[in-house]
Amino acid sequence: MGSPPILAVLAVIVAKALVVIVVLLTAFAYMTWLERRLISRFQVRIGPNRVGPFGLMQPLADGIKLFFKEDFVPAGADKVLYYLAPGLAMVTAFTAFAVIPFGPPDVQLFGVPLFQISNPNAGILFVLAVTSIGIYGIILGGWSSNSKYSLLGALRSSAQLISYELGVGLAIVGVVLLAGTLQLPEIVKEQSGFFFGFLPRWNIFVQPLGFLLLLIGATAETNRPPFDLPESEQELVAGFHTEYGGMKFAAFFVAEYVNVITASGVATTLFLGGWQGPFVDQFPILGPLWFVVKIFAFAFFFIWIRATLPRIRYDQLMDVGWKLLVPLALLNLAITSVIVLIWPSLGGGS
Amino acid sequence: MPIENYLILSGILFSIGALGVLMRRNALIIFMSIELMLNAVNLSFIGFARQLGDPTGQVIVFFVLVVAAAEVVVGLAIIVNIFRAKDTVDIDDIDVLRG
Amino acid sequence: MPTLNQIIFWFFAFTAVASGIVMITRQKPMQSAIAFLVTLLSLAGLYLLLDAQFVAILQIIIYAGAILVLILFVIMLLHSHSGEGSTSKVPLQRPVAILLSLILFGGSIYLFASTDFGVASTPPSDMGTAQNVGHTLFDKFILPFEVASILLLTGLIGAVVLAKREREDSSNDAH
Amino acid sequence: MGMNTNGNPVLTTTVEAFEKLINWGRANAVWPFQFGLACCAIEMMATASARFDLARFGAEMMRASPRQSDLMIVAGRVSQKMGPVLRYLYDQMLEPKWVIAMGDCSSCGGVYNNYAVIQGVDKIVPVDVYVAGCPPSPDNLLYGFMKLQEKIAKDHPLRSQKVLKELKTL
Repeated sequence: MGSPPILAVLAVIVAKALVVIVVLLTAFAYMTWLERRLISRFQVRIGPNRVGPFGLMQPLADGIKLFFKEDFVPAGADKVLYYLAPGLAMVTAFTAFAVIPFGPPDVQLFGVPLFQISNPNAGILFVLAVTSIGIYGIILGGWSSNSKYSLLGALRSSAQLISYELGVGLAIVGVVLLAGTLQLPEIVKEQSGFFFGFLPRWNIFVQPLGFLLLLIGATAETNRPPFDLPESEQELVAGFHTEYGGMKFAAFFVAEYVNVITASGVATTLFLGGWQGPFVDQFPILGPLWFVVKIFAFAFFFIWIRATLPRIRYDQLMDVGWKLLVPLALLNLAITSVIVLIWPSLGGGS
Repeated sequence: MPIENYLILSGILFSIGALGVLMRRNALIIFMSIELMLNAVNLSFIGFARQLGDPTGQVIVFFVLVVAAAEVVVGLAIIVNIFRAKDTVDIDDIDVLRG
Repeated sequence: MPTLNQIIFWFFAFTAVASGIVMITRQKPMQSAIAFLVTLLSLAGLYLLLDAQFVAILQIIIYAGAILVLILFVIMLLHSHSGEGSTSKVPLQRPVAILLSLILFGGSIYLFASTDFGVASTPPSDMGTAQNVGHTLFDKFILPFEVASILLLTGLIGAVVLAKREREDSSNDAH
Repeated sequence: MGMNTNGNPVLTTTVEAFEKLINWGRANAVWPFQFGLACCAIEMMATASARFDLARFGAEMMRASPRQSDLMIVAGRVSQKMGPVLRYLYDQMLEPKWVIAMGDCSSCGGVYNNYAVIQGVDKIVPVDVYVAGCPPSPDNLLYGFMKLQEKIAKDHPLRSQKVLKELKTL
């Protein structure tokens, strides 16, 4: 078997990326639908049900409406940055998904694993890097709009994201210590098998504290309630996207929901065994299915949290970030390192 | 690519950073110019690491990043303090050694 | 026919220099910061070309994700007051500055041109990966590493002290 | 925006199909702007909550920013001081935008027939649907909202006013 033609490899990679983008866009559309339906249910309402069966065409109607809205730039805005910001937010949201494996790496075409777009050596660090670029979308959007509400929203969100990135990073390091690698497929493989013959060997059972911290941190990083202070409508109109309407607002919307999906994907990969599930060894095609099921569980959880918890105050937000999340993550890290040191078989470190 | 290209690029970037420090009067832009100079040096370190096949150069860059982070935190705190006292970040207006 | 590596190098080199020049010439610090972001990203791309992927990712996380965001935070905090005064107190500042940096540039070019760097060695296959950098860091540089952490601690305490003293004597601008 | 189809039947049908699609999208994704001014606002909130559920029509996305909303429900009497604010916020909304005057006060001044209250919000902004009642019950508002949807569905977003006039004269 010779080396496959480079064009075929390239074609496979491009096709993979395109499929993932289309799937993510669809997932975004139906996540808005799911959120509206579920929140309606939580509030003993019915939710959108007039367009299509169960209101399934609702995202399409929203999209058409937003697409045909007036194109608008506020007076005194920095035009280049005003247009750049939503694009930046959206592109980084999609890019972060590139390293997340959604199926077994053995499924290959021309030697390219089909169920992951790219597998860089830095793995999980890539996700952190890309999300840290994603902050700029928010900051630029808030600053370039030339509005005080937008600016306040951008200030809040930049402070919030910096604070919580620390906690999330430290929570992730615990898993990395256990797996002994930064690459996500290896981390997933590390979680195969069972404890005591019945409990899946997922990191959530080894690192429950780390999982909890990641969950809180991810909620804050994606600006979801109860941490949605950058866009709290009671104080800041709509936060950093106050001056955005039409498609540019839709781009921010897409970025927010794709970020939620990516955060769910990262949490799934690190703590819930990624694509692993029953019968994946026999039928590798089931891998993506299990992955989607787990992501759906996270999405449901995020929406549930939104319907349940009230928004916290800004000083409380900072307190949770710096006085609770970071110390607990450090504690988790210390305990994990000691355990890996005295019981190397648990950790995969070389 | 021969290493000379990277070194010359690093030289250009360092000169731009130096020019920014000498020419601008806005403390924040001067700050960023200093960061640019640090980055130019980082680039030459990485270039040398590649040339010698030795990761030591990359480790040095890691330390430079740490120093830059510490410098930024303290420097920005000082700038904010100066701004609160003097209501300006133009370094030409900050020429007396008292608040 | 340039190779792919050369095309990428020239692309990133050009963006880095162009955005660097934009950075030091803009009037608004915000625009400077965005230009600096572009410089940082293109430098990260160059690091990738030089087999330093771990450092490239670190560059983005630390420089673009933390340091520059802090700078932007301060720029937004100072907002409209963060410009320059119209007149310079130092006479002939601009020409002298340009002259000095040209001298610096010429000197460094002379230095690079007159040195023989020899042939590039073929780097090991795992050059620049997290494992490789990590082993070097913790095998050879463990003491500097500890010193660096103390430096960070000092910086942390210094920033807290600088910010806290302010809060005692004027309570009006705590945010 | 305007498109001249020059009487070409194929073009006219295509444009009509597109217009139908756009109107369908707009009618089913009307995001209201929070503009509760007085007692009617309570009824407006009731319309959005469990028993009546405005969300069924895809209209529960109450946006706080005028840039992102399509429909201004003026719920309550508009005082002379509120008038300029209302007009300002209306101007900030992006086209296409609609207004529902909810209740007697915002429709014609209602019981407040005095110098302090604007006698009908249609004096400052164009109103699409008037909902009578003091205050109107949520099902009244829902009916008004459905009327607005019908009105949106009859719109011709792709054709200029001139072409429409010609069509009418034919």
